[in-house]
Amino acid sequence: MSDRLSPIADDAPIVLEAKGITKQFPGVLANDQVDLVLHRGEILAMLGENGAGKSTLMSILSGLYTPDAGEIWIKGEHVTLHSPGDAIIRGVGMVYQHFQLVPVMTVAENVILGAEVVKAGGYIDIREANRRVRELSKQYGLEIDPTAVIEDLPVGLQQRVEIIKALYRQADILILDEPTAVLTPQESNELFQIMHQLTAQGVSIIFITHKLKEVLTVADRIVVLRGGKAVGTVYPAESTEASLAELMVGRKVILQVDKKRAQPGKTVLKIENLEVLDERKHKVVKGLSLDVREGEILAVAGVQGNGQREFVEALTGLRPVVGGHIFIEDEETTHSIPRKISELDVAHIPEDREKHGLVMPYSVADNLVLNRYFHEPFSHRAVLNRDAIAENGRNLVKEFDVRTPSIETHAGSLSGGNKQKVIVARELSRPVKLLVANQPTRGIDVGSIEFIHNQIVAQRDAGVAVLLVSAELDEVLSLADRVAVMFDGHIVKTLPIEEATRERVGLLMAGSEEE
Amino acid sequence: MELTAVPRKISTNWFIKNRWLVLIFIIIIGSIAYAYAVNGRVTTAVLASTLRQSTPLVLGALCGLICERSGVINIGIEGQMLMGAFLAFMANVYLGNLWVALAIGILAGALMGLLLAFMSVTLKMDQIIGGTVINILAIGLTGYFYISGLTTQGKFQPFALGPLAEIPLIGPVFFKNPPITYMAIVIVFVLHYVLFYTRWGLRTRAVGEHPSAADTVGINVYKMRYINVTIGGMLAGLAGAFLTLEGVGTFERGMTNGRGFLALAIMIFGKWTPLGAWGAAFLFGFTYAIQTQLQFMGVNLPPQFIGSLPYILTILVLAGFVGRSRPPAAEGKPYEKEGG
Amino acid sequence: MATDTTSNETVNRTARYLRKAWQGISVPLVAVLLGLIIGALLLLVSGAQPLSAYGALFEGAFGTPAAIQRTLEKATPLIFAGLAVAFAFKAGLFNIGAQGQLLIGAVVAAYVGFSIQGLPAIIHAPLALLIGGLAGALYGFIPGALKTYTGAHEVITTIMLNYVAINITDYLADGPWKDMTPGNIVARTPKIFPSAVLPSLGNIPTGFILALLAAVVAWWILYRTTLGYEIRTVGLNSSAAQYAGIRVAKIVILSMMISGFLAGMGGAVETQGINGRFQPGFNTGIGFDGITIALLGKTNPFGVIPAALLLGAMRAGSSKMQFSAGVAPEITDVITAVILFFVAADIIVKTLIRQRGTDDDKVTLSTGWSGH
Amino acid sequence: GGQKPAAEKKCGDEGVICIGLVTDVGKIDDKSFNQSSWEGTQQAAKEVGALEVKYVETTDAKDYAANIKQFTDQGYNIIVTIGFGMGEATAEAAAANPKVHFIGVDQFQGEAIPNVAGLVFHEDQAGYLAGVLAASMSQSGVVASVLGTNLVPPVVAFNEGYLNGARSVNPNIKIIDTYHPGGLDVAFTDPEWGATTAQQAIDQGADVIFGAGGNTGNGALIQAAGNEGVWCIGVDTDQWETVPEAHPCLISSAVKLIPPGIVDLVKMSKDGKFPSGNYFGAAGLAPFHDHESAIPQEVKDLLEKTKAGLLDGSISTGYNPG
Ligand SMILES: Nc1ncnc2c1ncn2[C@@H]1O[C@H](COP(=O)(O)OP(=O)(O)OP(=O)(O)O)[C@@H](O)[C@H]1O
Ligand SMILES: Nc1ncnc2c1ncn2[C@@H]1O[C@H](COP(=O)(O)OP(=O)(O)OP(=O)(O)O)[C@@H](O)[C@H]1O
Ligand SMILES: [Mg+2]
Ligand SMILES: [Mg+2]
Repeated sequence: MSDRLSPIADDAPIVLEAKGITKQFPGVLANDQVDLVLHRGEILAMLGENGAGKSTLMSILSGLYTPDAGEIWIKGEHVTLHSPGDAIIRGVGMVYQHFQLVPVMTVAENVILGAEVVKAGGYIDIREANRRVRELSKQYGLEIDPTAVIEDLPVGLQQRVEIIKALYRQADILILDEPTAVLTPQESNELFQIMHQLTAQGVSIIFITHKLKEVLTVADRIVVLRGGKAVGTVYPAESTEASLAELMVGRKVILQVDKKRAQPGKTVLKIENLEVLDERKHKVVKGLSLDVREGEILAVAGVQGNGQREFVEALTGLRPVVGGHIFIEDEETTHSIPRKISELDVAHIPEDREKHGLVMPYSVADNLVLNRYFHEPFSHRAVLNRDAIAENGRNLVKEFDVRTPSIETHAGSLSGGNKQKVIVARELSRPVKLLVANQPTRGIDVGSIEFIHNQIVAQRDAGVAVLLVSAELDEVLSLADRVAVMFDGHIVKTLPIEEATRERVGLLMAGSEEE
Repeated sequence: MELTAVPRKISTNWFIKNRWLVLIFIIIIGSIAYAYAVNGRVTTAVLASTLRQSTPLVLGALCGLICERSGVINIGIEGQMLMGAFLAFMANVYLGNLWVALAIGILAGALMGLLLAFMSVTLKMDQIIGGTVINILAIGLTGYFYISGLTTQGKFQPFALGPLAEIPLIGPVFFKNPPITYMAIVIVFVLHYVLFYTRWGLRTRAVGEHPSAADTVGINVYKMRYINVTIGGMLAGLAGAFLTLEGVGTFERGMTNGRGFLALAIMIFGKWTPLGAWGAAFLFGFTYAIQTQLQFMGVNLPPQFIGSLPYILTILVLAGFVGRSRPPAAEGKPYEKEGG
Repeated sequence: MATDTTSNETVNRTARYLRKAWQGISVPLVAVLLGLIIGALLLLVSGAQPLSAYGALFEGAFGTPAAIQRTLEKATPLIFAGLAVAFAFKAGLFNIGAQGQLLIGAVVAAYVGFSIQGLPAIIHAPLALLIGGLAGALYGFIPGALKTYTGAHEVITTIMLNYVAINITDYLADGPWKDMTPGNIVARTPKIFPSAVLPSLGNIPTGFILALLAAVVAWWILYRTTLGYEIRTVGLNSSAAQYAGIRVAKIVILSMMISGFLAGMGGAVETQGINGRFQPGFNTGIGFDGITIALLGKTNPFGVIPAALLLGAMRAGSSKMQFSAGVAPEITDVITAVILFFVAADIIVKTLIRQRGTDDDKVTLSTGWSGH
Repeated sequence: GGQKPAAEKKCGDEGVICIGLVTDVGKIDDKSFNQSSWEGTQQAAKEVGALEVKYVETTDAKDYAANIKQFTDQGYNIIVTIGFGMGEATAEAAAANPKVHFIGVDQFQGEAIPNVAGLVFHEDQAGYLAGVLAASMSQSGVVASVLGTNLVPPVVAFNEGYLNGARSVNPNIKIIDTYHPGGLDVAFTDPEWGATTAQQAIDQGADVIFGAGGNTGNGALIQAAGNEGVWCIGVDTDQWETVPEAHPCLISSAVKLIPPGIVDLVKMSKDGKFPSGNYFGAAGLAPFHDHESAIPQEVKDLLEKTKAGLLDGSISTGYNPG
């Protein structure tokens, strides 16, 4: 996509410069003497493991955190940022990793929040605000309905709102923290186009991601953080995915999943004409049928918002089914409660790890028995066995390499990657017939992804039927034995992996008819 | 790719979504009209009583509402009301001016609001505890320092609002009242307007729903919470002042008698909106008035049965028609500006 | 890594344990001290003698065996009410209705106590207790069920049900269950039979022992059983609970019922151990005190006990304080509020005593309100 | 509260009189029966030269016995306990302390206990007179009563008397009577309810309000005072003294004279003539004060006649307890 093979932007004037930024959190030196330079019209990519300090650095540049040491220069001026407001007036706009949008408010309300244009008495003319949002979205090609309520929007559109928010404030330095983590390939591509369009208009962009491919295609320059330190600046032209991964993690990373041919056995999961409603009682799963056999990975690929979430929730008993049938082995589980399904040896890695996957105030050990606490040896006649729970915790933490100070640590204080490992450890450490994994590596660094992918493949090889749901085409293509493409609430096509080319799956995901 | 979300057409869907409320509303209006036709005097008396009894409740509910909209749970309404009532009374005794006393009652509420803000925003104390501290403190302080035998020159008296007061039924009920009752009605509408149509309201709601989102666009979360909680305290103080300066004219230990907690229930009942709270408070005041009226009519039931009516009715309405309501998402959680 | 000798490790562990224990009690101790100091200032301002007031307060609470007994008697229902509120908090429910559940328990225990004659004490007293508790549980079932099936917020329904409970019990005590002893005009139930009375063991009321037991059982259920794990999971993250296969609706109802059971037991103990009958106005305010106590005890069942003892002691000693020092009992409310403030605002206390603490024991009831 | 001992003697010594008072749940300054009992006790103490006179306020009904014990432990020999609710605790304390004299205000004695005198009143008679006065003064033919809870027998007695007294003057009179619907703990401390209920009655034509229920009733009186052409009648004590805000409407109060009753009983105790069983104190109407001239002479005459009739038994109030 990028045709800039040389660091042309280096000649452009410097719009932002950080010198010796240091930030200490209790027990962690999140940023350690970090220097950073951003040129006008440049796309600067930041890479680093989970917990390397990327978000911290960006939060400092956007005024949310105050650094312990270091200087920030914006457009030649030495500045002290006390609040995001200070950064905003200097043209720094940030799109946070966790979107900072008020879910119950409309797009326009979110855009103008904090920068409202008011009439007498503080009255907000919301029509005028809607008009300005429409104007902006036209100007930058960021199509959006200003009157839509945020919580009704897919994440891709929510992100758009974040960008419009920054543009509305006339930001010319845009910081995007893992913008593509929640986007589909199509959405990502649209975002990159937008980014190029913006840089063409003089905007400078810092862009954080864990996806090395993206870095190589869109960045003008790449800065790598490790353990809070800036460990190198490289250019796409002189880098490969492997070299970047090594720079990040500090060791060689095998990016390609290494797996043998599948040996599928008997059918474990069979779904016929499934129909499910969403929160607003709209039918979003419309006659979905598929089956998964033991010893194979069936990947459901699809643009987010085509009913995948509701489908998985229905499959695991979290959401009522309004039509069709689900069979797990010979048992019909269409209307079963989650406990029943889980007891049929169905493991579930949920999409939303904060909401479903973990009880944040619980210790790591307690979280590791979340759906098995009622079994021997974790409890006996309804009385918990603390020792067994602790031992299980110690074992799994070691086996799955969960980076935690102790098994008594609250899950909430783990980094994202480690949270995910806790869930994976829990789900894979019990007898499993069917593994349902929904977006298992979202937001996770390459090192951890490697680990989780290997685990999933190992399960398959042990004869487990794996249903992988992912919006990540790379993940789908490298893990799947068969690819089922989901569009508009049903499976439009199931392809053996040999026939699933990137282009073909991409087209199917976008809803184009074959044959 | 689908670009447009399904927009929410609030205007048209509103009636369908709230069909039960609408139905109840229609039934109530119809019944009132019928009752007025049958016995105008009693109907007027009952509705006037309804408004009177709803006044401290709605003010208390608005206090809770403005606090919670900015993300701070206030279960100390009862205590704030009590302090407002007490200090307004004392001011009335020693200064002999109702308006000054009113100001002091509001000020007392403001101070109690400030205390809650200090506890929940600055100290990041659990907000339920903060409110409980206020409740106990108010009972203790007012009980300890109340001197009996104090008398005042009197209380606010009703005045008619010109020709408006001549309208049958509505006139005597709404336009012939003492000042705090008028103030309460005005405040309901002002607060509704402010909350949903102004910059202040937008920011307040943002702070209550998603404080870090507000913070990242340069809104000072702490300041917003401090101000809103203090204003909430003022409203509670006003509710207390209503009791001593308008409702009764004198103070009595513990005279709020749980109205602060009822206000909390009314706030939830009204789904955290001023108009909703007003409706809920009105419903409540109405059941109180009806309960008295039933006794007036010599209905031969133990007063305990009639006395349970408002509460059972509330539960029924809530369970049957109103259902789930969604509180501001961030309420109850102290906002920690991480790493700040 | 662990090259220390075993004895060294034991010493270390003991030291660590002691440090932890000190961390646990230092904040409440200092909070009580600060409460008393601020109370003393108020007393001075109002022209009273703090030392003699506190002396009398202490004497009235602990000065004689009888005083201690009264303190324990006061603390007993407070422990039950505190446990009831704390237990519900653990499930993410704010039970303001302990008062109503307690009243129902009290009146029903009285009914069992006065209406059944001829049972041996070993059966009659526990039976009355149990049925009183169950009545409370049933009364707790209502808001629990309303919440799960209709979404009616428990804060509203429990407040309303408190009022209804007052009316129900008043009606029963002045109507069908009224004491018809000739000459009695008072609204109250008959005296319960001696077989239903909970005796005192020396100066220790049986009810108090039951309360301690209830605290242990509540703690054990919460932290040592699968049910407790389910309850806490629902309280902390009901989506995760659902994901883990826990039936959230069942847990919500059950938690409210256990909470109601504890409150009902509190009422029954009052009836059987202290009042000997149900009489309107005799159980006032205990349920609301339960909220204070649950919060003072940081919603931990074991924390509830010292909190209830503190309040019970102040209640027991305040009449002595008024008698000997002429100080109105309301001052103890002010002191309670200040103590609660400092216990919750432990930052202040920790700064005062230069303790670096973890945030672990900070009271947060974040799910106590919005619930599920 | 209380007075310091003057001499070296102390309570419990021979010939020393110490009087203690235990309030019902509520405060000593309740402008109602706790307060007037305390006033009577202080007066009695002065008259008999008591060494000490003190009170303890009850905050929790379960403390009745403990509060009484404060006094018996200190050797107090006369103890005044207030309210029917304390009857049982008083009887028990009396049995345990046979030498101590107990005066139980409002405590009807079903069976006489040697060292307990129940100071009781014919509230129904006072209420009856109030009813006669109300019906006589009413122009509209509608009168009302705003009452504490029906759980408290004296309140019911006042009201029943009031109803029948009013009907005796005008059989067709419309009487609006309302008890506070809350529990005992709020029924007497809810002036706001009293006020709004009074207003609701006034809006329906009531022009005489009988407020009988502690502070709840006081709220009704003050509310009535704000309405032109509405009279009000207080209760228990002469509320002209205790609720000045009600002066514009307060034509009288249905009083039970607690202070003289206590003084009498204390004196009898001193003289060794302490009665047991029920001792009826005087009950009737308080003076008209500033409204003397507003009351027509025939009404005054009627009241006198009624009073005489009640005394000699020729008029029955129609109140039938139990
Ligand atoms: N608010 C905080 N309080 C304490 N420690 C923090 C806080 N925020 C971050 N940290 C620490 O700082 C380190 C850097 O965190 P940061 O969020 O910057 O990582 P990151 O590079 O953005 O990781 P990821 O790729 O997972 O987003 C983390 O390891 C964490 O321990
Ligand atoms: N309040 C906090 N106290 C201590 N550490 C914190 C706190 N908040 C965040 N952290 C730390 O900050 C780091 C980054 O947090 P963040 O929420 O950004 O997770 P993440 O690693 O970026 O995961 P993801 O991107 O999947 O959300 C984590 O390592 C976490 O330990
Ligand atoms: Mg990050
Ligand atoms: Mg991350």
